[in-house]
Amino acid sequence: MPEIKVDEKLCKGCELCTTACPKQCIAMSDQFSVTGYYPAKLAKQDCCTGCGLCAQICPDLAITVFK
Amino acid sequence: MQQVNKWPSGLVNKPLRYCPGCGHGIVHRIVGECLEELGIRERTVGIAPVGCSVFADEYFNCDMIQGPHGRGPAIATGIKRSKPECIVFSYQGDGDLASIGMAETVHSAARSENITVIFINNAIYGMTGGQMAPTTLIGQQASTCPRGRTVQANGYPIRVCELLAQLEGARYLERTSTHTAAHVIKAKKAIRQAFQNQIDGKGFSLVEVLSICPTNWGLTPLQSLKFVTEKMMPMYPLGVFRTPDAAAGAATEGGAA
Amino acid sequence: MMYQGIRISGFGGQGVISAGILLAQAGLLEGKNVSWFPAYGAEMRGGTANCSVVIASDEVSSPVVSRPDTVIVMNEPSLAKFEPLVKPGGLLIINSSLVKSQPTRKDIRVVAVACNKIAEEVGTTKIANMVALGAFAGATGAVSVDGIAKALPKVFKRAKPEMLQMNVTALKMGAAAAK
Amino acid sequence: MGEKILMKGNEALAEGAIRAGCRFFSGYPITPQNEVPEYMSWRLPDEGGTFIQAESEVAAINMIYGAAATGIRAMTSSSSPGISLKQEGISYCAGADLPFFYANVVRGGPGLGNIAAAQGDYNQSVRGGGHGDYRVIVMAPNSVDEMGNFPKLCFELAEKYRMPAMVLADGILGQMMEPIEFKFERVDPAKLPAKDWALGNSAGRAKRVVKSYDLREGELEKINLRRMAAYRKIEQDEVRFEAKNCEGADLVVVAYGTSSRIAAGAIKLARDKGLKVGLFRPITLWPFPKKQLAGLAGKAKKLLVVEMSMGQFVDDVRLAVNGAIAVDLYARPAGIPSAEEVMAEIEKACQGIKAAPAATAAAPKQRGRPKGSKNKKTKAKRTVRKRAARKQAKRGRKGGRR
Repeated sequence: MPEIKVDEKLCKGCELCTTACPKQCIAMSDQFSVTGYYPAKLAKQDCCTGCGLCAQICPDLAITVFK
Repeated sequence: MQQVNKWPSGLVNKPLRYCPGCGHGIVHRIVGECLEELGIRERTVGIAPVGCSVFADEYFNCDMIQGPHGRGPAIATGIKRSKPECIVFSYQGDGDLASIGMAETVHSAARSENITVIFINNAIYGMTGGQMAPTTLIGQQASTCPRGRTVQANGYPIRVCELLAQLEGARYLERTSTHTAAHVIKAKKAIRQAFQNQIDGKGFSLVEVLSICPTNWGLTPLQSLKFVTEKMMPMYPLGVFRTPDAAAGAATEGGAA
Repeated sequence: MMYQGIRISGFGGQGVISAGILLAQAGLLEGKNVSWFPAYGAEMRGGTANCSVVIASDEVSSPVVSRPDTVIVMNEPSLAKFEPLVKPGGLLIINSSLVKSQPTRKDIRVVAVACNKIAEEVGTTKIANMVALGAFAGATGAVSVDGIAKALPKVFKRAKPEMLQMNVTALKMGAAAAK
Repeated sequence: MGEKILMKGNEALAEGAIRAGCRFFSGYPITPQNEVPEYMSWRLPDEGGTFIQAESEVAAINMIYGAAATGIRAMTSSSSPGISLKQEGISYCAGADLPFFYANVVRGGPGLGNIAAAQGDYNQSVRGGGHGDYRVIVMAPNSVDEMGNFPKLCFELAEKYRMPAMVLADGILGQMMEPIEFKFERVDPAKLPAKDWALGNSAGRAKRVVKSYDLREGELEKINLRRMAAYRKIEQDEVRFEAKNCEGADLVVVAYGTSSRIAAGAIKLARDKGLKVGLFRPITLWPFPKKQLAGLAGKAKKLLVVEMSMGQFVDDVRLAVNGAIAVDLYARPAGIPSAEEVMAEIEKACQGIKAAPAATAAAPKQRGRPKGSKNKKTKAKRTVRKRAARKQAKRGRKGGRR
């Protein structure tokens, strides 16, 4: 199944990716990372289509898409 | 399973120091990808401005020079005329390009210098802490117009693409945005075109990018996206204002009129 | 002669800057000489913030506290940065809610207070900084909890009375936790 | 007047200027002085004044040139790179004998440098700064209290001598908060005396011209000579300084602005250890307290200059004492020393005094010779002085680190 990986060291928890995902697969973690932000994560199983739009809008290049 | 996207070689592989949600990261990635895809990275010289993106010299993986506030296009002129085989781009914010650097912007366009200018318009001064910019909207609050910008005290915001479209030397002018993934893809097309124009020797190209500044707008990143569509785009309609082949084009999206 | 040089450090948004101003204002109201100096500019963006506060009976010389009597550490990265600066015999207040590492110095006094947890009990983690200030007042007596409480409306001019009350509760609970 | 309030240095400067009657401000954003225009942007309109965020520093200073020409109390502020851009306009104001007030909240340099506190703009400030032969009055506060109270002095001196006057601060003084008490009555601009050179309504009087040029043969020099005489008078009458524990001190630390605050902390530590150390702080950097510094020779055995620059301020100190006393330098160009660090330098300098008393003390006292002919004595004195100066020059090179 397609999926995304969020690099928690890069993600600043801005949530822009959640607006870009056409299927609302992405949510924010409720645990903050070492950098003090709440990073994005793939929240639903079998949801991602690998379209890559989240990576298009991510300002921190924190998202890697696999298809 | 295949990896769809990767870190572009035009960008140094290190975390960006901009605020959460800041649009600079998106445009940095786009430029980095263009340098890679057009195969020009090793002959490109970039100019970092004064403002938040003063850090651009750390991020773009090509030769970089950081100059005085607003003088990017003049520095670019010096580099391009000395090394015409190089690809030269100036990366500037609204204060840098449209306030203190307006003379350099206008005159490099008038001379039709064969350079590429990336212009980030977020309607505020970022690095210095949210002062009024030349592109700050009427009614918008900033730390030097705390009760909101008024025509009486502060005058009107400047539409850079429309202004430069009066100049014959400005060969390619387009205003884009980064508030949705689809707009980001369009912005990349425009920036790629602006570099291609330089490769083809077509003269002065400028791409304006509407960009969010949640920190100094006092909004969350998600609220900031709405601010772009509801407040900025009516004032700053997206579209192509000049191309090398045709004269002035018309705005295609978002215009108030 | 009384002198307290304080450094407060944490993430931007944890209220370390305003906590410092509040301390200085409280010192001023108690008739002391005070100064406050923030780390400002680019290093603030998305990273850690810190400030220096001096409360003294004598004239304040340098406003930049290089060898603090007290360091208040609100997050993990601040511990590594500021623990080495504490004067021998000085005080290190640690927000144990967020700082998981242990300090290594043996020549200083360490007070660990779960600032976020206590603040949450009071009503919101946003006032973890007040718990830390309460702990400082309780542990040093350099300013009193009442003194800080009096300074609150001067610094947070637009705060609602119930918010100010919550701040006072947080101060008191911080002071109790440090004793 | 009266109540002590906690304020940021930049805000105190802005409020102090408004209370001193400033009703025109133009500026451009630059860290670490942004609080000045930000404060002015909401306070000045409330006072019936004008705030303009100019499109550049070049425009901002020329707005001042225009405003000052009407006789209004006008002010601008900036930080190092911005002040460089303003130098052209400042030179024009000086050349047109226009009074105005400006502040430089200095940051690290050269170029864009950084935004931390520094003192690298010393030479630029005390030598005029722009092109041509002119001076500006330079006041160097070292507290928020002085940041708030000096603008009034600057406006008064500027108008008295019809020239620019400035506050030379730095990032620490701009950003720090301290209690401040405004020690003067609010100035009502309407009650200030009319200026007989100000432009505006010419009805009933001859026309007036404000300009900085005179192309007629010999005329420019006449104007400059008149200005030179005024400068000499300012050097006589307007020097301000602070001397603390200098009487009976072996070593006197010489520092201004933030450096003097840090030095004061170091001196406290040194005096606790029994070292006889004093502090001399110029408050006006131009006019420079030359005589007062020269007066330390024969009393203190050595001077230690502490500055947050490579060794600019020390040149003026050395010129003032003219070889009569050894001058060591502790330089931190775009660095902020700690009190402990300066204390170590004080200890080092004091050891030097003990180890070589003959070389460092005022020469004639140590090397008293039997009274002979007047000529002989003068000659001996001169030789010793030369030797001391040579030694001092050597030490100066070694002392000036980094």
